[in-house]
Amino acid sequence: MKKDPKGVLIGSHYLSGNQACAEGALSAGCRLLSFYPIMPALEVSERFLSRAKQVGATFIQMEDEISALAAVLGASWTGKKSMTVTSGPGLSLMMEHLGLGVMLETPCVIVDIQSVGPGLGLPNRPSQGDMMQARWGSHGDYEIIALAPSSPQEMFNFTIKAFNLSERYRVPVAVMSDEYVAHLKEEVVIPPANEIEIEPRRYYEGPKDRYLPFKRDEDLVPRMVDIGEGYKFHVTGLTHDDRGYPIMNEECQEYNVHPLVRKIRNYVENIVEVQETHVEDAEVIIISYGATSRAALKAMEQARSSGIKVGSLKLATVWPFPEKRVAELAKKVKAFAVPEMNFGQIVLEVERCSHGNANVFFVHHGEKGVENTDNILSAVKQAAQQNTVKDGIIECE
Amino acid sequence: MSLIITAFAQGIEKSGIKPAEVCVPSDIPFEPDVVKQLGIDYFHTIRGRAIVFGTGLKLANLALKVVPVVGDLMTLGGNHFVHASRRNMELLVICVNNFIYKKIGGKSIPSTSPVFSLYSTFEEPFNIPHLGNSCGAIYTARWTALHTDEIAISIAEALNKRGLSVIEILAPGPDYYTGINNINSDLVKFYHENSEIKNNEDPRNVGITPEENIVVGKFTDKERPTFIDVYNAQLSKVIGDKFTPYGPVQTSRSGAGLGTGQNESGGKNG
Amino acid sequence: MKANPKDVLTGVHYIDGDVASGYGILAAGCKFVAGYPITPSTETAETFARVAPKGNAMFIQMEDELASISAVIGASFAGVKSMTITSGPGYSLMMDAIGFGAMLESPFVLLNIQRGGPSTGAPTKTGQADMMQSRWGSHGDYEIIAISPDSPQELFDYTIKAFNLAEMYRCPVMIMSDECVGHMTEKVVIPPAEEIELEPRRLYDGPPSEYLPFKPDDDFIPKMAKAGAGYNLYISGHVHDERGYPVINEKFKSVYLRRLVDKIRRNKEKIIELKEEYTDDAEVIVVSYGISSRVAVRGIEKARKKGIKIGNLRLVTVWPFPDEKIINLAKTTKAFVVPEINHGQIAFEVERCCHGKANVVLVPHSGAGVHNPDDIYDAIVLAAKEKKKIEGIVEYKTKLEKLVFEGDYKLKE
Amino acid sequence: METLKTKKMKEVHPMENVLRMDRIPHIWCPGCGIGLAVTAFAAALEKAKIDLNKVAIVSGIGCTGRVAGYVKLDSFHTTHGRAIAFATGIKVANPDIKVVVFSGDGDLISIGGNHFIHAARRNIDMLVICVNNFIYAMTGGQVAPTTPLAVYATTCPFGSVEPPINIPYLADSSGAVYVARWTTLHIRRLTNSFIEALNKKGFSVVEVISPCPQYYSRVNRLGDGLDMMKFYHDNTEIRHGEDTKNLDIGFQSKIIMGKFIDRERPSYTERFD
Repeated sequence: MKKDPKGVLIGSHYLSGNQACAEGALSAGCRLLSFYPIMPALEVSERFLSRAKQVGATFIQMEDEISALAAVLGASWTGKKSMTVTSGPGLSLMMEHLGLGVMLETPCVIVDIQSVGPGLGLPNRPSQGDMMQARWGSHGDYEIIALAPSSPQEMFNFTIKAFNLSERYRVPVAVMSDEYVAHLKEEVVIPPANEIEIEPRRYYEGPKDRYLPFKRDEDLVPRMVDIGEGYKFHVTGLTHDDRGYPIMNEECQEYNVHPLVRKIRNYVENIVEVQETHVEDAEVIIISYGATSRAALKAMEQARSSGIKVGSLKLATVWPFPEKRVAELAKKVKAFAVPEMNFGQIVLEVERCSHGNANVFFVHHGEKGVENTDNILSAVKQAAQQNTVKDGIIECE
Repeated sequence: MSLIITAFAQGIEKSGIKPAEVCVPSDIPFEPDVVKQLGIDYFHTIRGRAIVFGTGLKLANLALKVVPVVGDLMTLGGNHFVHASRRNMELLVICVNNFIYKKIGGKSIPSTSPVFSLYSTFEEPFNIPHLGNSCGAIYTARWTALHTDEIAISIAEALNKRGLSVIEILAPGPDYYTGINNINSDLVKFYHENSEIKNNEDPRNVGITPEENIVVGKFTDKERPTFIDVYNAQLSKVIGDKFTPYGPVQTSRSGAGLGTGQNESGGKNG
Repeated sequence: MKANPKDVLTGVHYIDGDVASGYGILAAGCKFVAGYPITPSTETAETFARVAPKGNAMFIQMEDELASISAVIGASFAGVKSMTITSGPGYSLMMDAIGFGAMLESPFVLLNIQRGGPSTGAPTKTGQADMMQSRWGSHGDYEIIAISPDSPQELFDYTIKAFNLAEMYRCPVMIMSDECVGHMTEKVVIPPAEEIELEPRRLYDGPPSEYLPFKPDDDFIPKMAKAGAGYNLYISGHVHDERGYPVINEKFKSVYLRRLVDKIRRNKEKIIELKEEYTDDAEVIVVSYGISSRVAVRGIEKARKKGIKIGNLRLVTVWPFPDEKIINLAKTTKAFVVPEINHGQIAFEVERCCHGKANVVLVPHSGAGVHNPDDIYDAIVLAAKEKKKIEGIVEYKTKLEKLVFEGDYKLKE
Repeated sequence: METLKTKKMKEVHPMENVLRMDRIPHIWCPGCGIGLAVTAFAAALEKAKIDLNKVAIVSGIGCTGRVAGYVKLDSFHTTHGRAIAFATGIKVANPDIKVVVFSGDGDLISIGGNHFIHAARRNIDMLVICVNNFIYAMTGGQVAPTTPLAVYATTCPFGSVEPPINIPYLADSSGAVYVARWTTLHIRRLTNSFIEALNKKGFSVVEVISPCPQYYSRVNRLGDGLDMMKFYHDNTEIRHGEDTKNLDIGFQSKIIMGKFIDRERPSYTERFD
């Protein structure tokens, strides 16, 4: 798709995470937002709507989240970068079409502003309870990419990154933010358009009658065309071959579904982005993502000043999970401390990847406020004294 | 207490039905004390599913009077409304149509009329009585929140009808967190002053447009066999005497009675 | 409490899994089933629709899956046992309401006859790729119970068990079967009613004025009351306190939400059911569930003939996951072989619980068919030969994968 | 005796440029009406004088859901009931595309009902072709929202107990600008309806009454496809402009056909600019 710098609002602004997300989308060239209003994700759509006219973007408020994502998928095939924004309950309704997006290998971005669940939960309280859902929520086997921003600036950057990844790997990408970051107001610096990397759509060039919608390149990613260009292509949610025609047998299932997993798993190293601080000499490493890493980094400094060698591993990409890195670090450190605003999700992944080489402490975070470090500190202290590796996750209150 | 709740209470009283038998699944939050005062059972369901939740309640125990009070009627729940009307489920659907949807920051919902919406919306509103009527609802009415007496009467009437009734109440802007009790009084006055009562008007003429007055009143009041009527008739026709009609159970408090009309099948020792 | 003779079709039947499950629903005293047609689970709904009048039960085909499950939760609060039946795509649609059901602690059963995914996938073929979804599919933190039967007989037995678990722990219980078992026709023995033990609902029987809908007993599980029985219930899908009222205070998580996960995690030992053979001194252990465990048997027997000390651990209850069991076995065995019809879901759980003490070999399968037993056998041999510890999961390359991706294979329609 | 020399001509299917010949033969049973509906649609595409490159077709799930796979346009076979939502996305993102939704009654009216009424209300510019065979055929004959009372289906083994829905009335009351109904017997009129609707701006609905010999006619002892055609011949009546509330279809009752609604309303994309 053509570069369209109209959306870039150059300069330094004082924005909430939600607004920054909308700006990020517009800067990334997103020109269609399809959504259903839900707390606490409203400001994203509000910002997008207020800027839509001048940027030349379209939006539609659908009747529910199911159709919101369906419309995004349809729109994406016209060549418009498209996204939807929601919160827990909406994400649950989107699960079927997340699967369709994976199967049609449709680039699109889903922004999830997590609030406390399950059910109606608490729409105005932050949480990180949808992390596993982002990975496993739809039926069938697939891999997905999920990013976790921890500040308005990152909301801006990661939204752009999300669009780039989804175009690069042709997979729906989830931006897993939370109510705290979404409503946090901070300075956001928006660089000029020419400093923003935009991943172009992988278009097919070649004779129209030769186009195969699911013929894969070397890196297992097929190429796209737009609706209305005369390619007369067919795509289906059924198990299909290169032509996009359904074939219902074991071989085709393998041929179709295995690459969906492989096209991500084979390139985990290219996709994952982690931010490390003081890991070289650390005996305890705090693994965190999203809002919790704000407290995690503070806790690290405090612990260091009180003489405990603590490092931090901040996950920018949560899915695919940085298995290798965690496994390496596990051999070097005594323990990991994993603060999360849920009852233990990513910590299970950490336990899996540490292969019994390090203790894994779970910190139930957020009770005393998102920026509060008490629980993390006490966990870190406990972890530093623990010299033998225990079985399973050690929960500390 | 808010106008609607008052009217609701009066309606139940007029209808002569025990409040204890009234179940209200709703996607609008009620204050606990309101529920206590009404003496009903209240379920705060997920958005848009109040009607189907109610369908489950009703079919599992036909003795219940199920009254879904819905804000999201035509958005997520639109399809459920259509099909419940078609089946003629014994439900009284009260649609609190709050035009500007404060709950979600003033965005347009399907029943939002362009003039009233904060954001200019490119969408015309649903004509709820017409849609309900066309799908087979047996009782449709529309009032503004200030027509408390009329609402009460409508509720009393509808509660004693057998089938799906829908009462649309124009009550601008209940706020999500303070729930159903907080109504934008100026706007509702405005509606009230610009409304005219036309009972038995053909529902297809009662669409809400910026130009004309809001038509309120009782539009449909007909009889149709309910889902259960047809079910029992059909099955006894086909199966014959061996078929025991699917009937109501006494709402016994201690008798566990897991099962409909089949108390012996349930855990007495529950 | 015993089953009601009117509901039990006692005798020896030759039926497929879907039908067996339909009979199981009736025998369990379930009085309300809402469903929506979806291959390959429809036969269960059809069966129940046929037999429902016998037990004065109601089957209704709703307009979609969202409606079905919401109605089921409603019925469960009206005091009857209720369930819904679906497959992959419908299951995804139900996710919102499943979390809602967990939040309301409403007892109900959900039968998922898994098919080839993702999306529409291969509707008429088998799969086991919804396992993680059943645990993590809805937003927020919650715990559910998932059972995975491997034969029509088990589909009957465990449908009943599922209802018992649901009533006991007041949470959604998933029967995660698959197309193969669902459409497999075998002998199914239905015992007389007096041999079928049913769990009665935990009903509150005190003065209505003192009833607190979410006040837990010692085992973390609150008692229920029926709607319309004068309890003046206030049930909210928001985070709520013992009265059911919405709470927004600092304790909301640690106190009220915590119990939703704790009531399962702390009762784990009572819930989990496993089938083991020769695991104590095994050098390799096959961990499997559902149809894969039927297929695995052949690979296992072949390996045993070859003199490999091989154990067999079958997960009947998949969720909650038997962490302790795997942790302990990992200390005595060399490797686990995990055949499943997906590209690694339960295998990750096994890896997690191994803590690097044993290797984990995954025998994957994309679905629309079952494993070739020789793949499982080869994987076992490979695992038995391996001397050193390997970090992470070893993905075994199946014959199917080689066939499709190596050499110039042409897909046949 | 000398033999006549005839030049071998290449066989060309008349519909070749609008159908995916490499997908033929199709999956539909003998006597099924969907094929006829597709033929009518294909003919309409050719006669409608529209740029076929700019037409996209979206289907849901079910027998009719497979149509997208046989029509040589940009075609999408999506999830159950969400065809209209998917199509809405296409239309809103690129108003130059003419979107056709070709699906069944269960898909569009049961699970997809909400999207149906909302797209009609918004007046999204698309043509919705709803093939109504009174049953869920793909999954083996379950009751549909269009199934007439007392009709036997696998999920109502004692006869259907739900009154069927009146699709034109629903479309009308939710704001569709063009509503017509024909049976698969009336191909010429059906084709003309398609052409009209393709050139109409706004949400147009064409209901196509179609036989399902396998799961509807057989189960309810109505004979095969041909018998249904005979029935359509004897028991249909054309009443253009008939009030949509009189269009209920009972079991083997008279079927009223024709163009019922043809009005103007600003479409969503028009209002948007």
